[in-house]
Amino acid sequence: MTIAAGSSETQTALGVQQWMGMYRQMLSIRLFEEQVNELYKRALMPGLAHLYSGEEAVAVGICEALRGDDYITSTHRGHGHCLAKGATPDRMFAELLGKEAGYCRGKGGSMHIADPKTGNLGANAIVGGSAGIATGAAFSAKQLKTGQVAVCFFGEGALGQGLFYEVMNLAQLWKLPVIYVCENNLYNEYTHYTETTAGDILARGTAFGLHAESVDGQDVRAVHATAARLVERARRGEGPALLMCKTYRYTGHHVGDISREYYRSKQEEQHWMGERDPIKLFAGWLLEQKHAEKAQLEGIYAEIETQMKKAVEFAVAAPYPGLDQVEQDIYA
Amino acid sequence: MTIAAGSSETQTALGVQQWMGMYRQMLSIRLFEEQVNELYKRALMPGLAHLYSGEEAVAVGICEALRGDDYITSTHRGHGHCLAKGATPDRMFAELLGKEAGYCRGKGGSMHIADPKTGNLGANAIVGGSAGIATGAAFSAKQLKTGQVAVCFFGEGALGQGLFYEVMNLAQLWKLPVIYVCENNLYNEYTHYTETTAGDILARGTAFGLHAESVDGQDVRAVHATAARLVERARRGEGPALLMCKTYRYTGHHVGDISREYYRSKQEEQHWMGERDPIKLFAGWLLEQKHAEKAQLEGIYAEIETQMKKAVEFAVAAPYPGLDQVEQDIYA
Amino acid sequence: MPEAAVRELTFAQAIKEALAEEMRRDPKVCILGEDVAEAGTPFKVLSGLVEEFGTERVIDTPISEAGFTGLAVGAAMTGVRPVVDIMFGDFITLTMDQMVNQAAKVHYMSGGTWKVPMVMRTTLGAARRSAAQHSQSLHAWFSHVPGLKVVLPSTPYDAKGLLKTAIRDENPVVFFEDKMMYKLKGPVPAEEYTIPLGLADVKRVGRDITLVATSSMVQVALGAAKLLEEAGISAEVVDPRTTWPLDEKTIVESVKKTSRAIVMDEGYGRYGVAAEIAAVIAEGAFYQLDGPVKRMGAMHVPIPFSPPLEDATLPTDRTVFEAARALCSRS
Amino acid sequence: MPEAAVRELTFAQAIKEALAEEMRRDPKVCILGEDVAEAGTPFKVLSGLVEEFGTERVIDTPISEAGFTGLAVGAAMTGVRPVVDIMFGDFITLTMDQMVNQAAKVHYMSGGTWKVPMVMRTTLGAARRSAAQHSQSLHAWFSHVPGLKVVLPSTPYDAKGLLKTAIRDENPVVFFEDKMMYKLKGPVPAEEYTIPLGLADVKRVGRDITLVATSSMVQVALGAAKLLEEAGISAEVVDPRTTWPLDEKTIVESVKKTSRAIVMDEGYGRYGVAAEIAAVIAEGAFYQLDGPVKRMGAMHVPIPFSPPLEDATLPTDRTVFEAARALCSRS
Ligand SMILES: Cc1ncc(C[n+]2csc(CCOP(=O)(O)OP(=O)(O)O)c2C)c(N)n1
Ligand SMILES: Cc1ncc(C[n+]2csc(CCOP(=O)(O)OP(=O)(O)O)c2C)c(N)n1
Ligand SMILES: [Mg+2]
Ligand SMILES: [Mg+2]
Repeated sequence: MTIAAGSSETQTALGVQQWMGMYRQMLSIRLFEEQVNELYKRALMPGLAHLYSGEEAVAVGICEALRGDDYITSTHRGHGHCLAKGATPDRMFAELLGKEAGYCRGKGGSMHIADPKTGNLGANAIVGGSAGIATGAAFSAKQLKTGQVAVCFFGEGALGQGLFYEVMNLAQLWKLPVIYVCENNLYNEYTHYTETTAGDILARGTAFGLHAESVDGQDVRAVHATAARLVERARRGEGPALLMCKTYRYTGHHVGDISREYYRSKQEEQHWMGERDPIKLFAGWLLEQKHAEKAQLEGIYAEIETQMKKAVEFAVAAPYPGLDQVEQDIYA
Repeated sequence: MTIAAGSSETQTALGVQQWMGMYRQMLSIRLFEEQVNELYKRALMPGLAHLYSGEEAVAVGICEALRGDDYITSTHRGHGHCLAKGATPDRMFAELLGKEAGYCRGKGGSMHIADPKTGNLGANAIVGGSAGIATGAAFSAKQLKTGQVAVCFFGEGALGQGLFYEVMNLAQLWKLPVIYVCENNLYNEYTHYTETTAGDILARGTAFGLHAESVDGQDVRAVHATAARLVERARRGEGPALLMCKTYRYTGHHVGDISREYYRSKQEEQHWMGERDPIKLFAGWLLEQKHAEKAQLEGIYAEIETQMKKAVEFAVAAPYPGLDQVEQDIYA
Repeated sequence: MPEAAVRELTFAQAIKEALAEEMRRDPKVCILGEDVAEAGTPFKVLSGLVEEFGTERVIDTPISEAGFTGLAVGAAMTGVRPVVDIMFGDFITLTMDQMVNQAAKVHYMSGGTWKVPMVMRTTLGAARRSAAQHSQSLHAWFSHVPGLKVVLPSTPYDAKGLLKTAIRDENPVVFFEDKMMYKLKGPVPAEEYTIPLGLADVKRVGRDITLVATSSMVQVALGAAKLLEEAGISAEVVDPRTTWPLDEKTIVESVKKTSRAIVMDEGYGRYGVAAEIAAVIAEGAFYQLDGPVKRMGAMHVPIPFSPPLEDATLPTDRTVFEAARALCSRS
Repeated sequence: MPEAAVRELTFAQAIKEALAEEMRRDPKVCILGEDVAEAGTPFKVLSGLVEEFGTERVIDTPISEAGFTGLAVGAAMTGVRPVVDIMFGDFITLTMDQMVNQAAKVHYMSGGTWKVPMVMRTTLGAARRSAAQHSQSLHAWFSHVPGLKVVLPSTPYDAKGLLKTAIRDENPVVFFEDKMMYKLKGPVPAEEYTIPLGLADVKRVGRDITLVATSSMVQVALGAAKLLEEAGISAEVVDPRTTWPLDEKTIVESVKKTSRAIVMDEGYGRYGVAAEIAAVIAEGAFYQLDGPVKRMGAMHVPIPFSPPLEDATLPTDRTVFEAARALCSRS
């Protein structure tokens, strides 16, 4: 097996079908986000959204290493995690538009997609806010002996939140099956993470006794192999881990963040998009390995594009919840 | 110079007068706390108090390395810090009894002694609650270029508070002159710290880029030498440090915690009191070095004992604040 | 309170019994907090539970209020029923994000798909000479937040029945215990019972004035009622027991009958629980009120340490008696 | 608002101007917060300040609300005058311990020896389609806490004058800005002025009903007043401007004159600011009130994302108009 440039990780040997599934997932996320941007530009989307484009290998590589009943928590930049864990685009779009057919009946929106059926404990609009929830899901897994694992996705900005250190300590003390996945895309909103993050990120995990490592977040095979190892380790009761994925967001902090040159250069963006695109890199490998033909990949693209457009149409046409919904679901 | 057992630290060479001053301070703290316990037993003290006995070398060793205008923040177990930074026993006792003559006019009590004149930003009854305040004082020192340093005293239990990690990060990013002094006395209330603290304490500082080291907290000369080095480093603008002092509290978590055998053994207590008493160790060294004679030390003891009794009498006799004080000082 | 009850328990024992019974009934119930296991909390409320249920279900935590509260939210979502112990109510400050932005909103934001069946037990009340950071009664904050329920028991009987209900509730419930009340004794039947959330209890029937009192203030109200009795004034004491859900009907009906009201609550004097209840009464019994609703409770000051000052911040039987008598003689 | 004012500024510009003026006046004033420097905050309120004052005084922080708020408390005690920026009011949850157990109590607990002259600027208000964790108006919590002052400006003029006063105040002041109001324009004189904290402003004089409205609700109240005018009802609009100190006198005097009142506030409907003000009115104007005080504001629900649902949680000119008309016709 060829090792992708920039990754020293031993790759997992998966079947072609699984590789192709991952490819589809990554592409789905990318095309989903493109539609979100369109909806924003067409002024059809209420509020803002934080696109995951560029980071697809992280969500897909990790979620592919999880069981259906394993848990995830997600972030404000959460569409990718939700899709990778099994959400369907139509109900996602419906949620983004505030429609009754959405995952949260329209009450959550872009930053709060949640779905018990796919183990999605919810995206969270409080930076770092879900670290406790993910740790608690791992606590349940241990307490109820279900063998489940929980993954907490978070941006490197969440390293600023004290809660994160409190729960890493708890997770390590109690050997909870939780993986803290840091998506280091270099920016906290409009500020480079080096201006907000002293010391060493991995050391912030090892200081609490966690197993910690980093991986090239643009290489889905490396992400997957590392995640698979950490997830199995956690499942065996060997405790939590911190995994830092080095990645990049292609577009603005949110869809409205168009002029970015005051905080990052066009060259930097072009470098990542041109040289480090996770989908292109993976496609290249698939072709090279003869797991797929070019035409086949093109077919997949067209297929997903159509699917996304249909999903958008569904969501646009779907009705809003009735006004009686305002006072429903406050209490269970 | 002889090195005290258990310490590998190069000792600072101080004059006899300074050594004797430190000895007096340590003894003052010990005898102060004994009076506090008496007041409790005589049912003269409102509420509870957390005694510092056993930990004197930490407060004295550190504060001796500070300038008068340097800042400290203290904890629920704060009498030692306040005295070492220059508080006088009479006004301390008055505060503990809720009297108008106290440092806080009786409004603060044992856990809130504060005094601008000695740079004491206040003891704090929220575990870890003063980490932000100490860091902020260091921020002012840097911002206003005063050359001051801030010391944040805290028990190892405060390592559980996320705030601590947030401010270490800030302090390191901005190279603030603050020393975080962890008084590791092995217990968070009634729970051994190893049950609450995963990983490695010093690594929790170095992960954020702080200089971190530990010292024998029963050896006042070692504490002082280390503190002097870290304080000067901070004053030079080289940034914050984490200093862990290994120490022990002789009595209960508070004066009412009498039966302790369910969480720690009598032998353990006896070991520390017998073999590791900071005052005895220091006295032994003073005698050995011929800095003092036995009779002289006995004289000091008698003198301080008298002073403490007088201070208690002053406080007991002092009047309570008038009831109009209830609504004073809410706003400046 | 049932007439037949003979067994007496302290408030602390009632709490512990509720926990023990619920933990026996449902193996998913567990307790998390600082020094809850061998120490049984500093107030000794939980002593003995770890012996029966083990350290896997009575779990000592680090001093990480935000962390273990957040953990409890996630645990509650995924099948465990955690009861979190926050030693002093003053420390809820550290849990506000997890309770308010997470626990309270998860069910709503997820369109009703996830639930957070957790209980936070914590304390309120001054008068322990513990000063401003260990004496607050901050239940107004949680009462303000839709998605949370807030319980304020005032007797051992209520404490047990309400805590059992809280543990069985499918929502995050915050349960405030008055630290000064732990030793208070009262009848608690040996038989199983629960008390629904949202049902006020008329602790004393009266004609001339309604004293609406929560938690620590209930005993003060009852004391004042006795003094009033001697002065020929018949006071009704209504204990809402839960600030959310709030049993407005019982409160308003009482005031419609008596036409005068004092609302007593130990939270800070302004923008607190007493304001809401006073507003509810002023609106609901507008045409029956003979005089303005009076609010009494803690003064609007940080709690001072000094005993005479601290005592001055709280209403007493006597000050309430006098306020009530003045109200009754006015009209 | 002075008649002579001709210059118009937006609410955001007024805030920035207040900060710039105070930073010029006093070199100890500095700003701390997430993305406050080059980005000028996501709302662009601070754009340009870093260019004038440099990164030593306009300081980007990590995403550590508790940490930099705590740091500000200590900095304020020791000679700096920090203005802390909490991007969304929903995140004050993370700062409660530092604000309530520390900032609010330092002066009192230290017997008046230490002071905490800091300002926290943050936001409130829904209607931005930002869902339950980015839409709350949590000012009631801080209003409940003695030791804090709470400011709720509703016009560019008030924003500037009150912020300047807040920065000069020797106490911790929390300053809530309505996110939806940043683009609102209004007259702001070029000359230096300040507005004292604790002085309500009668935004419109009327005879028949008093609308007490805070922050975002002031514009709604003024809109309703216009509709009422057309219906022959003269509404007075009173804006308390600060919930603490609270100008009870102006509020109560107005209601004594009009004998009817609606209190409007965007916080959650129960146990909020409106309850306190309603209770103050019901007590202070008891003998003049013709009908019960009505409370209007955000519904007592988490803020839903879906636009029609979110809109339904808030009062509008029309719903207030109707409530007011009903009140006025009743008696
Ligand atoms: C507690 C909190 N503080 C601030 C914000 C505002 N905010 C939203 S996203 C963001 C930056 C997050 O950066 P990072 O965690 O790296 O995630 P990324 O956007 O890069 O994926 C900030 C500051 C928030 N949502 N929550
Ligand atoms: C935030 C907070 N949580 C809990 C407490 C209750 N409490 C007071 S002291 C203490 C233990 C502190 O242990 P440590 O920090 O090691 O200090 P030590 O008492 O050993 O000096 C606890 C849990 C508190 N005061 N503040
Ligand atoms: Mg980022
Ligand atoms: Mg300790």
